[in-house]
Amino acid sequence: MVGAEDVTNPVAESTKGIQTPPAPPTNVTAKDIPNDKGGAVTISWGKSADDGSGAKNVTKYEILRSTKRDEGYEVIGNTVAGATSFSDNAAENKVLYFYKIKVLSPTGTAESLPSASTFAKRQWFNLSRLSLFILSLVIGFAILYFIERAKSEKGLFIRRIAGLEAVDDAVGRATEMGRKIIFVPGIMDMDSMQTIAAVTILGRVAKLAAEYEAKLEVPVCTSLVMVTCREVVKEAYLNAGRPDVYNDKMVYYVTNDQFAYAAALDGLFLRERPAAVFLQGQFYAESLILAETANSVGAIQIAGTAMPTQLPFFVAACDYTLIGEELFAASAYLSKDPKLLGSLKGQDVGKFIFLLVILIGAVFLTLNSVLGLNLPNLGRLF
Amino acid sequence: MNGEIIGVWIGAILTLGIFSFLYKDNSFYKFSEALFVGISAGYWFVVTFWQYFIPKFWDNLSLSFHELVVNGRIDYHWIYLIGGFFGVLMLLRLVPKIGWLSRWSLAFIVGTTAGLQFTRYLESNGIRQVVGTIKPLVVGGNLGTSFGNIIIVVGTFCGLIYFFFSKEHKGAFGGAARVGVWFLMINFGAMFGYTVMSRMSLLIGRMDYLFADWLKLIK
Amino acid sequence: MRREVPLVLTAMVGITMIIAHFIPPFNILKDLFEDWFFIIAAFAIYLGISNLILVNGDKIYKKQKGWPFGLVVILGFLVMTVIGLFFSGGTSFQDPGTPFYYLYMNVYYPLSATMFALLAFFVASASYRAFRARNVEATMLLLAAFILMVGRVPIGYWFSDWLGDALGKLADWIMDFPQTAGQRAIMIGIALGVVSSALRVILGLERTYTSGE
Amino acid sequence: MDEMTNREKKTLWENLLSIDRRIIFIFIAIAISLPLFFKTSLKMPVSPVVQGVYNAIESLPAGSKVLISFDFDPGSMPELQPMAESFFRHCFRNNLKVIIMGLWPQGPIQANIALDKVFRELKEEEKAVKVPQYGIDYVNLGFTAGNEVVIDRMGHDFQESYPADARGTPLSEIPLMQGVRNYDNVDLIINLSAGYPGTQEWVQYAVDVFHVKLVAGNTAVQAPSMYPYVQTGQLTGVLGGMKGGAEYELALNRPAKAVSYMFSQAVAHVVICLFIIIGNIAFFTMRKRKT
Repeated sequence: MVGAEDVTNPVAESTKGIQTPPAPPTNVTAKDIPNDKGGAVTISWGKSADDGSGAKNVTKYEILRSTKRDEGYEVIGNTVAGATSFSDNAAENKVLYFYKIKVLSPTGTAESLPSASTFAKRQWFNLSRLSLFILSLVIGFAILYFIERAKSEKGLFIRRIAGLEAVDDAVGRATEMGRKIIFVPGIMDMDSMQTIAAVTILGRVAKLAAEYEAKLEVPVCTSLVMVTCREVVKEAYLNAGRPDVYNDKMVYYVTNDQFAYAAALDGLFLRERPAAVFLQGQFYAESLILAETANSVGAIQIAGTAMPTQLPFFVAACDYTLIGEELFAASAYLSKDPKLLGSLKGQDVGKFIFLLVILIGAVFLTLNSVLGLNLPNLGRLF
Repeated sequence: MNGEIIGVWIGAILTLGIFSFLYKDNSFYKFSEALFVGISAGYWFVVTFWQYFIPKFWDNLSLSFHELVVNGRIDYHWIYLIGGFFGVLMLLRLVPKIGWLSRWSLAFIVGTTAGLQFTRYLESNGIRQVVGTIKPLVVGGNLGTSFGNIIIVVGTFCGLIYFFFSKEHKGAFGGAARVGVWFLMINFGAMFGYTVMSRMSLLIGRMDYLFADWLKLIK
Repeated sequence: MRREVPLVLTAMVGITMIIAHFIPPFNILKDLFEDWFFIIAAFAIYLGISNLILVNGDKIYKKQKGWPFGLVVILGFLVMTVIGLFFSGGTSFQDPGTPFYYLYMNVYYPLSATMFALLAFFVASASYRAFRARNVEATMLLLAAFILMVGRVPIGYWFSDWLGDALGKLADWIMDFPQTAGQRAIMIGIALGVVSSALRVILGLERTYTSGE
Repeated sequence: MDEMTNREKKTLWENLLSIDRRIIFIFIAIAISLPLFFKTSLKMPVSPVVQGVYNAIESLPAGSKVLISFDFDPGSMPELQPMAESFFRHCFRNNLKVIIMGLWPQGPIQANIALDKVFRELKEEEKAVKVPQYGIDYVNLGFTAGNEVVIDRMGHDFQESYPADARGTPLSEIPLMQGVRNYDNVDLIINLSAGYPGTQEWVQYAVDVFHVKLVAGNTAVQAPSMYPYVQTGQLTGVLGGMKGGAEYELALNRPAKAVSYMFSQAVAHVVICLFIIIGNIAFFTMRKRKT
């Protein structure tokens, strides 16, 4: 070990024998790491005066720990020269610890004074997320409030969303032409809210398809989505009074693979020439592969995603695109259920809060910059 | 011919098979597509088995089993049995009479997703973006930065107005929403144009594979 | 039982996950639930695979149009699975030199990369068709895309070299400012959309997927 | 007669308004393929971030040790492989010692592919120059699982993550690795990255903690999010996508794959732009006729 260090530090050769130890690290402090589930302490110190250059140049620091102030120190880890902090992840909760830092150099070692005692503890609330917590409550309650109010209130206004107005036409057109409707619920699994939103939209589309007697086909990318879509479509046909028409074959699994799924769908589009294609959910690069091929067979395409990177391609290639938030609003919009529509109004309250924060925050900073005032930076609140 | 050369030939032929789709649907493409679907389904099945089923389920349970048999202790890894229980409920779909039990697993999954993404999105998509938008509209002596900041604040503000559902887009509100749509359009156009380069890189990569690795026409 | 259990389960799990974000000791549950999700998915993949084999087997059995391709699907699946599970060294199945790796590099990868590369063609055909100056909005879309396309490759530099690479700088400016502004509006909207639909799911208002008879 | 030509003209514009997409496909295929056959040198400014990468390597004295981490897989080959080759060319030209590793399973294999190519060039072009020797001029440590934890451990001791190289030789028996304990004994780290773990992790765990000097090559999609690190100096330079790779080749005065790829890029972009222009001219001509 020592030999290897000698090789890397030619200076050591010339100073051998002098053996003055390096200056010890200073100011050792130990603190519990806040907002965690406990079990960790962060230790920091001031560098040895010999850290950086010279014959006594520090090679590394060792971190020592004990439960008594003056004895029983054990090495619990080490860091390279230049470091000034270490995190002890093996501390037991509610046990008092003292820490020392030992400095190592080619000419000898030195130990710092022990730190003040500290102990790791578990926090019951993550204070760094307090603002998020308050905001969650405010927006959550706004949504709940408007859901409640919508039950009694009549004629809640919701603006027109063109892509959703077109759903009826698309299903109707498929019926007239006697061609299929293909619904693609994205390529992600049920651990994405976008997939869940897509599946609820599928429920509304399937109900329409059942009523119009249009043929519906749902090729999917994962097993869990297949199971969920089957439940939803079956339920929709039942609600439309057509359980006889439903068949498990309407919803089938293709493959978990992104591009193999795209290859299969491309083939399907060309062979079936569907009248309408729904691309709803979470998409990645395959978005344009699907949209361009469906476009080439003349299908009406209604797309919707909350993937900002893929929206441009849907906007360019599809007839209608639900942009981000509109995807999540779609099921409420299509259901016309007052309670669900009320939740949309609750979302607007959230937007209003954000707009207000942006506006006031920007005005404050502008006044600070122009008039030299000292108004608070609202961004720091979060 | 060694394995490597055969491999390049297989790869090149399948590459051409996929490209043939650009002209029209044909048997060559259908073959490549079918092979791709089969191979990829197998690929993900194997990956799921070795990287999820084994480490997350099997290894955890064998650990518990080992503890029980060797030390006679019941350790906490048994809790992974609950995951397995939900998994088995899922498979009950294959038994029509009790298939409805799989809804319990679905309910668990949907609940987890909703809870996790609630805070995750509010934090990273909501708060972080709002904080990033709070900028001074006038920065003393720096016209470029001032103009850029104004664009960011106005653009984000108007863009958000477009997303209001419960207020009709009329009058000044409608005007702001329209400006918002312009910003959305610039965003879409710019992202589209920005991505073209990396998409071309992909095709260049394939062409290079065909001309250099396979046909050896270029070095 | 059929109706209530799923509703209660969704609500309980959902609320626990939200709380876990604020109460550190609950983090253990968060990790655990995520692991359970993977376990459920690992079990569920058998449903998908059996469906895939059923659909294609049916095609072959009934000699439907294109049945030989159904055979290719099943054979492809079997070859990859058998080799991956039994002949490629267990958990190190993806290491170079295994038969699984050979199939990955010479069959799976070329197919995947080529499908991905089709985008180069589709980007071209989509931009030709979509980027028409029909109205103000479409013109904005067109201009932004055009400037970025020209500004990010050397042609932009050749055209505007005498202006100090003005096109390249304009492209960067669009990305940094108006593009970012539009993106932010979309992202903030999405955050609220997710919050609202997550709440609807947890409250059981939107329960199309778990409430059948 | 006049009527005839008029009608023909009309159909011409109509055709241009809805060109069969397969015609566009053919043009794109040609635009991408043809330039690959020409050895061309493009005129392009070398941006400061790329110059930063070049300078960082160029300023190292002969014999300095460079650690290159290959954190990508074949999916990003078109963008990152030319950069990898250029890095090797640059390092061997300046007689630098190269230590190769990977946080992605297939990374070190990509390194071998690139080395193979660079050595073949060396043999063909500069017969006088000796080909670098394994174990003396370069070494491939291979892949180790653990993502950013590997970066952190190597800050203490390489042997914690890599007891032996990819061929199974213990590090202590490799001449190049004599005296190399951790990042302190390495003069520069180069990271080729296509995602996670990658440049961001190298910055957070190696630069911020162990104060190493880092340059990176990134995919075009990832590069913009790395620019902030360059501004703060945590990253000495970054090559973004094919364009960054091409600029580096030009800085190196050794145009290769990325430069010729860039030619394809430029031609393809021109073709797309021309089609957009044609579409718009046709659109406005038709609209004028109608009104």
